[in-house]
Amino acid sequence: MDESIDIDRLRSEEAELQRKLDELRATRIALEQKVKPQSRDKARPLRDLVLDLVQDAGAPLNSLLLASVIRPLQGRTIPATRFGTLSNDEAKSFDSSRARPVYLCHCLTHDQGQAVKRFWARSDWPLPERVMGPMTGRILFLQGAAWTINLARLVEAGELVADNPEVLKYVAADQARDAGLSVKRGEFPYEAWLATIADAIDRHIGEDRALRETAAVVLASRLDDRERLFGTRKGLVSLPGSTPSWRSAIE
Amino acid sequence: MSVKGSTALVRLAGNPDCEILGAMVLQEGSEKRFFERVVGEPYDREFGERQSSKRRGAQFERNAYAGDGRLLREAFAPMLGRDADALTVRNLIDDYPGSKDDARVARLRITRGILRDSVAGRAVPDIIIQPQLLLPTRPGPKPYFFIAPDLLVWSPLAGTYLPGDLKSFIVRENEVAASDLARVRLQLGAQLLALRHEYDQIDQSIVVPPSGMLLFSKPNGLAPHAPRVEDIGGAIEAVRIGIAAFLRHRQKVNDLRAGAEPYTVVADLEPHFEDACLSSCVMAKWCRQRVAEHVADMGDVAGNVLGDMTMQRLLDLMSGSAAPSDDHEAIIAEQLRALADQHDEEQAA
Amino acid sequence: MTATRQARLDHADRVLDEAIERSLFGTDPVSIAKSPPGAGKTFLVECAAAVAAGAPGMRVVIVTPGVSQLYDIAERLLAYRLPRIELAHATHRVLPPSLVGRIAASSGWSTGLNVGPGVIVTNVHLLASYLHQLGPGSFDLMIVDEAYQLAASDFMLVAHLASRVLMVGDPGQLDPVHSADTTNLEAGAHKIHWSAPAYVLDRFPATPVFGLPVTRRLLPDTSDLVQASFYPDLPFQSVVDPAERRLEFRLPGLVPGIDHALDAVAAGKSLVVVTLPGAPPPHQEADLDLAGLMAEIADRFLVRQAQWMGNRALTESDIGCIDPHVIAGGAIGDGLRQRGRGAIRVDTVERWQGLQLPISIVRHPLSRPSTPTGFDLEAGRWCVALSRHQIGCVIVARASVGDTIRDYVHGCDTVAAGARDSTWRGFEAHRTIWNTLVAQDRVFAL
Amino acid sequence: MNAFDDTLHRALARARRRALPVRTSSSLSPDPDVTIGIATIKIVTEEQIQAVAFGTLDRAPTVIVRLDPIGRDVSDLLPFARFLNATVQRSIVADAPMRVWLPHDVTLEALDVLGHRYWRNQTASAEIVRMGELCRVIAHEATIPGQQLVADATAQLQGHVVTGMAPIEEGHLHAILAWFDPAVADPLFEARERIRLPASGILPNTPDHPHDDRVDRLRKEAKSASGAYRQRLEAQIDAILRNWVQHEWDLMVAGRRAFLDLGLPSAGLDGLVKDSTKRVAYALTNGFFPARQPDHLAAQLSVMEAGQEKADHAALESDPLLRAQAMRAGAVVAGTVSAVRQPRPKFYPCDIDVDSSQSVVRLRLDDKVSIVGTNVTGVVRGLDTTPTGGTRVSLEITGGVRTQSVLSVGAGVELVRSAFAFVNLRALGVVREQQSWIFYGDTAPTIAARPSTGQSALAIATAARRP
Repeated sequence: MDESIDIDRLRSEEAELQRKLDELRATRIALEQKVKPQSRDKARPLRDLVLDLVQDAGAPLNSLLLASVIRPLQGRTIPATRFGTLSNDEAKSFDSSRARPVYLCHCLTHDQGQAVKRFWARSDWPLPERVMGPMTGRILFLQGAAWTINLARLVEAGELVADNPEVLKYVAADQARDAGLSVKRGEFPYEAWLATIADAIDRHIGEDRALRETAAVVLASRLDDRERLFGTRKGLVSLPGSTPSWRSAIE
Repeated sequence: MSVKGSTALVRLAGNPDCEILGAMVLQEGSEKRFFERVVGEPYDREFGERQSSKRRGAQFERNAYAGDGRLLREAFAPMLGRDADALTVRNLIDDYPGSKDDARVARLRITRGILRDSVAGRAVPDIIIQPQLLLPTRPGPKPYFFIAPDLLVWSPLAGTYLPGDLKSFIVRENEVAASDLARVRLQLGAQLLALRHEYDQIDQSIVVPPSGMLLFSKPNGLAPHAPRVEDIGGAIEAVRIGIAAFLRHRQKVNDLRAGAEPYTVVADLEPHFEDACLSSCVMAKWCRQRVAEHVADMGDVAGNVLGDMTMQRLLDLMSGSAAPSDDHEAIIAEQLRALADQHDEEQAA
Repeated sequence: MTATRQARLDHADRVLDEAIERSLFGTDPVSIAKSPPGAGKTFLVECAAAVAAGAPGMRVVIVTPGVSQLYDIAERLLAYRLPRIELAHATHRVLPPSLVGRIAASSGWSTGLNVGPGVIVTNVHLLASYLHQLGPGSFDLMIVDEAYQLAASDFMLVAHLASRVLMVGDPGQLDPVHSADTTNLEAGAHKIHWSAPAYVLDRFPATPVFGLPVTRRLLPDTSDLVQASFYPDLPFQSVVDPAERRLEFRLPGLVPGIDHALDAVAAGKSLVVVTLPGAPPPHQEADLDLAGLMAEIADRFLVRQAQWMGNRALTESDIGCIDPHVIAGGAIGDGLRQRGRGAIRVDTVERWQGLQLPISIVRHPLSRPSTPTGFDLEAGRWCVALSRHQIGCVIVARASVGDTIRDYVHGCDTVAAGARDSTWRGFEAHRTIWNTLVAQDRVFAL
Repeated sequence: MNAFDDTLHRALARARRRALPVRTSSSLSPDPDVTIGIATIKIVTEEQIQAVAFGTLDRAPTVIVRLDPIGRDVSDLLPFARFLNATVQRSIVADAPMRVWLPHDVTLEALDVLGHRYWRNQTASAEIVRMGELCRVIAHEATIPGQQLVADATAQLQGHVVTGMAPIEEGHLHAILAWFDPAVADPLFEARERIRLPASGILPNTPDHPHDDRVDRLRKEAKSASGAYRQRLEAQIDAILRNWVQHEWDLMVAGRRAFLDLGLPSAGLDGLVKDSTKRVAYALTNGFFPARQPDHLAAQLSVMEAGQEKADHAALESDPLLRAQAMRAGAVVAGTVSAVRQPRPKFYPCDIDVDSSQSVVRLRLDDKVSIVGTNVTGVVRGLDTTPTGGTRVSLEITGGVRTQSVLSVGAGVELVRSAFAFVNLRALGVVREQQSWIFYGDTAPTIAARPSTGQSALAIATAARRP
């Protein structure tokens, strides 16, 4: 008796899920036909996409920001680990015989020239654009935030098509909040946000740029072509306990 | 959840006499798995951090680090006597993401570089996010523990960096449960010890004061409270004692196991059951069975005041079926009987 | 007197002069004088009062945390010619016989008081009850005696009454006691549960502080140990001439252990330990054997006819027993009475605070069953217990104290988040002192 | 109670297989007319209430289950807000005390956090804001020793009985209750079985009851689901939370019952009830203001200290067992009246001597004391040792001079120091007016220098000394 009820319930549940699935599929296909460009972008390799976005931003971008923008903009979810492999692939392809016109590369620390793996840039940019001084982290964050907010602004103005404009608005608002701007629910004063961020950038950009340019000169002379893109190779770290004679400094 | 890194040191510092704990630290895999392999039955209690805690912890960190560590800069600025906008931040996860050992080693290298720069008087970040440290023990299995404070904050007063940790649990004013306080202070203790080790490699004359900083969450949203500067001299020493104990336990476990896995020799190890184990260790129930017949089963205090007496002996003293063997027992017997009579009268009345 | 001691004394005098000069005539409204045990804290208060009430013609109020200190100060000030010396205490109190008829005493505050230059001695709570009769500028100078025993929350009530405040106190002794949970105050901007000087320095670190650099009570060996253990920020040295603090016994020692310890005191070791084997019995609220031992030690000083050389024979009033716990103290009292020494005072550390005497017999706070608590480890309590004696202090403990200290692992949960860990500081002091005494062969095991 | 006594009680409790009272009087006044209960289930670490059961204790509670406790919309809490506001209104109108029963302090914390989140929340409705304020009032009052508003079932039991378990296990209400239930043959075993599941206002998450993970997963699914399917998911969340918040409620009710069944008299608490009621009534009418200014902080500190002193005093006055313990420490002095000096019977002046066999006495000269169980008060004027090693306390009688029963030679009396602690609001008012820079200023002022005597202070003092 009870079983039969359960079976009926499960049947109806199954049926409904099927119906919802069909609905969903239909909506998706409709959407895809509406926004062709993105569907093409969906097929594009992540590498090319990042190259374009970085170019569009005009400044190095952080993996986390890229992932959170690509999702609403292109309707693609990029797993965090994907950027790791992207970095390795790019270095490999640089090492291979077939040279590419432009490479995806990293920012470099101003003193050591080490790769800052989460920040992506283009090999065809002048080196100072990719050097990270003490304040560069702040500048790049603000520039990335401004870029994101501007994307949302363009989408709202109908000058750009996004896979999910609503989510993009909130990604932009998050950036504004992270920058310490006052953010009210459901309000998106893009212009005001951009103005405040521009001021914040102006406060530090001068000094930062100067430092990056001098550092770049030194790095350029010190690093080979590969290192200039993917950073100096790491020195070895000796871990303790390797030899019985080894004694801890805290003893 | 496995007993690794600073968790291991915190646990050892909390109960240095427990050899079982020593074996758990040496054993690969989770604490729960350790229980199951020792006891031979599935662990039937709650285990591990809850989803909601993990989520909140991650969100709290994300917020704190976002915007070039804006909330952190704002939280520390008053303490450092600087303008939040002027503070510089370096997030080592940006340099080298990931939680695998190679990533840790890479961040350790960067951290060491920054420490050297600071000693050499070169410009260094005021706040280092996700630095990596390492605390050595001795050659042998587990010759070191990876220690990863959430932060290192430059202290102009001390002239060194000091460790800082983010705690996503909510603090209304300053109410923090004693057990949580002890745990987080021991964590800071382990972090400071590791930091001292690193400084020591650079210049043995550098003195890192015994303090660390805690950033708790306010009740509304995920904003951090003003940092609490913790006085952790006692915690540092407790961690030292924990490490020394670990080395003793490691020696014993190694002598016993002859190459086998640590969990296999647990039966030959001495547990040191305490009330606190009940809320912190998967093995508590198992270890407790060893004191089950003794007064210590009524808690640490009972164990202290009555000594290593069995429950049966205690009951016999009360009933008079056993004669006291010394003053101590005589007084116990006398007072227990008086107490029993008094309560039986009340019952009757 | 050696040249070095004279130099120290001269330096101490200069510090005292400067402290009074700055606090009475300078431009800082609040000054703090930190004083180690027996540095002449009360003498500083007397001098400041005498100077202020003299030519400058100030109206001075001396405020004490409790009433007992109030009577002591009044007694001391009677030795000076002052234009006016008054005392005000609560209406239900009765003047101690020693003061009756010697000082103008007022029950509560009355309008006739504090007229013209002079000094009035009272306590905080009395002033607080009569604020409606007082106001800003009621006094030209407020001297807060034993300021480190006065909670900022109490000082707050009277802070506005004088334009100048001089706080005098001992930073190494017991902090103000609060029965309430002060966890949340610890994180606040106003740590009003702290002592008044600590509160002031927390908010205004630039407040002038004068550290009295000598102790006139403690012999050099005690002084060095106490300074290193409890006063890291207040360097001071003993100016006591050991020759003036010599003890000798008319009768030779008979009882092994105990008499060896007494002879060590006579030989100039002003801090010694006597231990009983084993650990305190966990089923007793007081370690009766240990209490008996303390009574016996006190008795031995008198039986052996201890003489303060060049001074006098010691009597029961020259010896005091200090026990952190009331109940244990009771057991010592019983032991003393059984030996016909009922007049020897036994009291808790709190009640010995501020007093001195030739010989003190102190129960070690860690000589107790089970792991030490925050109370047992409290640095201030141990500091007071070890700094009452002018000639000798005999610490009495179970041998287990050594193991307790060796095996201690700090719990890290005794103080609120963000608070200074006084428990740990206390343990460190305990460890330093015990290890030093052991290293210097000052521990006599029975 | 010292560790040794406590342990012996545990041993006996274990032998008798039931909880043993360690008090002969209650520290909690009887429930007033306006008495309610609240039980909650929170999300761990998030500290968001996801289910709340509330109501009067004589009937089944109203239960609210929150499907989206993290979300900004708190309108689902309105019924609770209205209930709380209505309850408070009832007590204000009746000008009578109120009582809130809770299963344990975790519930109190959850309410306090709720208060912190909404009492100043501009986006929330007025009713929710008021609810937040009331939560803060309740939580704040609960921090004051001797308060009579909040009754924490677990704490009440812990404060009045011991069981055969380890003290740490007595934090678990369900476990303590095993020691009260005659139907439970082996309370130790049963209690430890019960401890496997939490009794701390959270969902269990054991392998056999993985409710916390389950609800977490169901919420995720429900977010993306719709229609009947979504309803089914929500029904499952509702069922789990409803079940466990009811469990918490039942524990609270059983805990209260167990406590009341101890039948401990609650005499001598009127003063505490009066203070507590006054404080709460003021806050309910005037709103909650956290102390930030120094004078407010000082007031708060002395309110707590006075509360502690009064609570201790009330407990001593009414509990012979506690007095017996206090005598050992000299806080109470038991003795016999050995002399009465009273020129005119029933009139002042009247002095008496009380001879006690206690050698340990914590009274000091001029201490105000009262004679337990009478209206007689006095001041200590003398403390002497008796030939037998006891203590003679001489008192000047200042109140109850007509109470001849104890003011006559041979009468047995117990002396206890009076609780005179009070909050000097008048003085604090003056402090607030005067705004001394030391407490209210940000920088230390400089004052005009005074002409120095130009002489050494020591020289002046020496000169001023009498020969």
